[in-house]
Amino acid sequence: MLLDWGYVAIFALVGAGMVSLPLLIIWLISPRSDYPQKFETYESGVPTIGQAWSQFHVRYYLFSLVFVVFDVEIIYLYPWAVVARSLGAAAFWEMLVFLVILVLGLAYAWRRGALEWT
Amino acid sequence: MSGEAIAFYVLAAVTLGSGLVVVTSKNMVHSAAALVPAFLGATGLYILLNAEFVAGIQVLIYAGAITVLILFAIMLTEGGTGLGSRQRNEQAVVGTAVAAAMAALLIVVATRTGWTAGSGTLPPYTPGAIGQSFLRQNILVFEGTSVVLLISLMGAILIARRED
Amino acid sequence: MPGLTHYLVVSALLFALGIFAVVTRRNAVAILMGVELMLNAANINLVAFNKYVAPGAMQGQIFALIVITLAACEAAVGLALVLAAYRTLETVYLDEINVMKW
Amino acid sequence: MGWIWDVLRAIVGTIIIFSAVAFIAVMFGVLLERKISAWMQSRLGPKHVGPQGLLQTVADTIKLLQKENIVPSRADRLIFASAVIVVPLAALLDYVVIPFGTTRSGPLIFRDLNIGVLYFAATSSLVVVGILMAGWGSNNKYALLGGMRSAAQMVTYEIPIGLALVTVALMAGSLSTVTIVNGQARLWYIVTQPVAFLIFLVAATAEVNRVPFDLVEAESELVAGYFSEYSGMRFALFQLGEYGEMFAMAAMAVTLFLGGWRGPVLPPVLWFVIKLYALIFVFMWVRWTYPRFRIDQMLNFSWKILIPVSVLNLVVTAFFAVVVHR
Repeated sequence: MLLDWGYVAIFALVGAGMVSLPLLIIWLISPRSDYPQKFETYESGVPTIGQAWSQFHVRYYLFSLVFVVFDVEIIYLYPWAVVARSLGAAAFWEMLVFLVILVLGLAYAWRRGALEWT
Repeated sequence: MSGEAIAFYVLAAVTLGSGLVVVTSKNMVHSAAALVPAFLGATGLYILLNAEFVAGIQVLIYAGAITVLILFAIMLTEGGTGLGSRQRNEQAVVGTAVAAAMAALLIVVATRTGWTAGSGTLPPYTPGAIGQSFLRQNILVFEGTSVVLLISLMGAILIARRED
Repeated sequence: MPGLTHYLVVSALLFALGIFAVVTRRNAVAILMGVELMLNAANINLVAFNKYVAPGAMQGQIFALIVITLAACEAAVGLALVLAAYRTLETVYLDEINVMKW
Repeated sequence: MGWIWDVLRAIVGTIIIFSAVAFIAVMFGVLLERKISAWMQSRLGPKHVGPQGLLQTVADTIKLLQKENIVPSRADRLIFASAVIVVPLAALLDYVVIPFGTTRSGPLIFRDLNIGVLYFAATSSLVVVGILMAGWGSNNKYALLGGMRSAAQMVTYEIPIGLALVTVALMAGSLSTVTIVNGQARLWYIVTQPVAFLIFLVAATAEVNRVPFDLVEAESELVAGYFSEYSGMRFALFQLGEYGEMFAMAAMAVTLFLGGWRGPVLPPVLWFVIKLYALIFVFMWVRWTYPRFRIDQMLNFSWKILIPVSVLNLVVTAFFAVVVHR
């Protein structure tokens, strides 16, 4: 099993190298100009006002919040899916209870308007 | 040195090094971005400990979901970097002392205790074994987590929503 | 070959880093990041004990999964609190949040 | 000295997969996209470089290599530079678990991981972090808005993808992709799981930010979304990430629902490629058929239709697979 992940580690390392290779090439061969306007932030040709790093609306947070909870619910479904068929009907009912509670959460978020992009 | 030992030291260095960036960087977004290699390093350690299912979950939840949540929260407050304000309070000395004392204590405990090596072997296929365990012995825990998730979802929506 | 103690030492150092962030940071989000590091340290311990002390049972890994679940819940609720506090008090710096009621 | 052999095999495998993705999937994919869109609009498309314009993207890549290396002066250099590595790398990591075919000595796959499907979900979730980093690091209003929207969209559509993966894992009783393909020896899962297949395809389209879910890089409002500030080779690397992710999603759909490399007469690898390009054609067809969603429609569609339907589909599947059939 460790051998599998050794392969994956080499894949990631060699892959990072191969992705950086074009960056190294452009660092070596690309022309350089000394023309400050070129390094301005692109804003349709208008001079940039202020930083882009400004405050965002809370709705982004609400969506990612519901996402995190559902993502966590799904991680419990993976081990269940692997063994469910060998365990039989009990596994189905256990999962049904779990999923019903999950759907309750979705219904609550829906009713409270956390899923509206207002 | 065996391959496993090299992997261990590299992963430990990655985890602790990025952890150091997380706690010391003045730029909040750099801190949050450094969380990703810290979590991935810990993932590697789980794999060395033959817990590949936990490792997969670690990447999916920590690196893929919690980091996004934290990045969103940073961008929703103060609009990003936090470079404009002081990030450290006056307790730097105390903090270092407390952290060092805690580390020393834990390391002493970890090295002095004679851990008894258990018998038995790890099951080769962890997702299956975890599923068995969840649906047989730990069924209450399994259903309990869904209730915990439901309550935290409701609570978080209640708190985060604009009152209007 | 790294043994149990090696993993415990790494986890202890990671835990100490987390404590350092919690004690010295002013920003509530940064403190939450410190807490995440501490939970990760706990998870490394749990999985290491699973392998070296009780390899027959899966309890360590099960518990690590539950810690990850609770960490996600904690992050969701904690950050929601930070956002709520930011909305009413207009700060995320904990030493400036000094009212119990507004 | 057995380990040197393993390391060499891994390195060679990586180089083959990366080059194949870069040349066959991305370069040829971009050309195909331009040719197909031209065909659908009764145009000719690229025609002058090479026979029938076949070398157009090669020429484009060479051009991009010579471009000036521009980092905006207001950008956060570190984050700006690392995002460009994170996005394509996370997309390419998906290919570890995709079985391309089979030979006499076993399936043709980089590594058949025990947690294959979960690994796929985990690596593709890393793309989101890279996109947020790109949007934030550019310090450009269009890029940041595009990055935030992109992240909101991608995380939303990760849930239906996860549920579809769980449904297939339940059918096969395993998370390993090779076992899943072997489970389709008699019947492809698209026959028993048409709903899950549709959900996966729709969610995959959204996950790779393609039309009709391309509002994060809506040219008319957001310039180019999160990679507005990236030019030259960096832009090409984002294209690599985007097309790489699209081909990975299509390849995963083939593996999960269309029987992977299975098929009569023709060699397995050829079958895999035929199915893969059929799905890619569907992606491109959809692009020229549907208008763009609004962001609220896009999010509603996932939360209020796709996710309830996929939960229901999972329950029905589980009932038949676990209770009725055993």
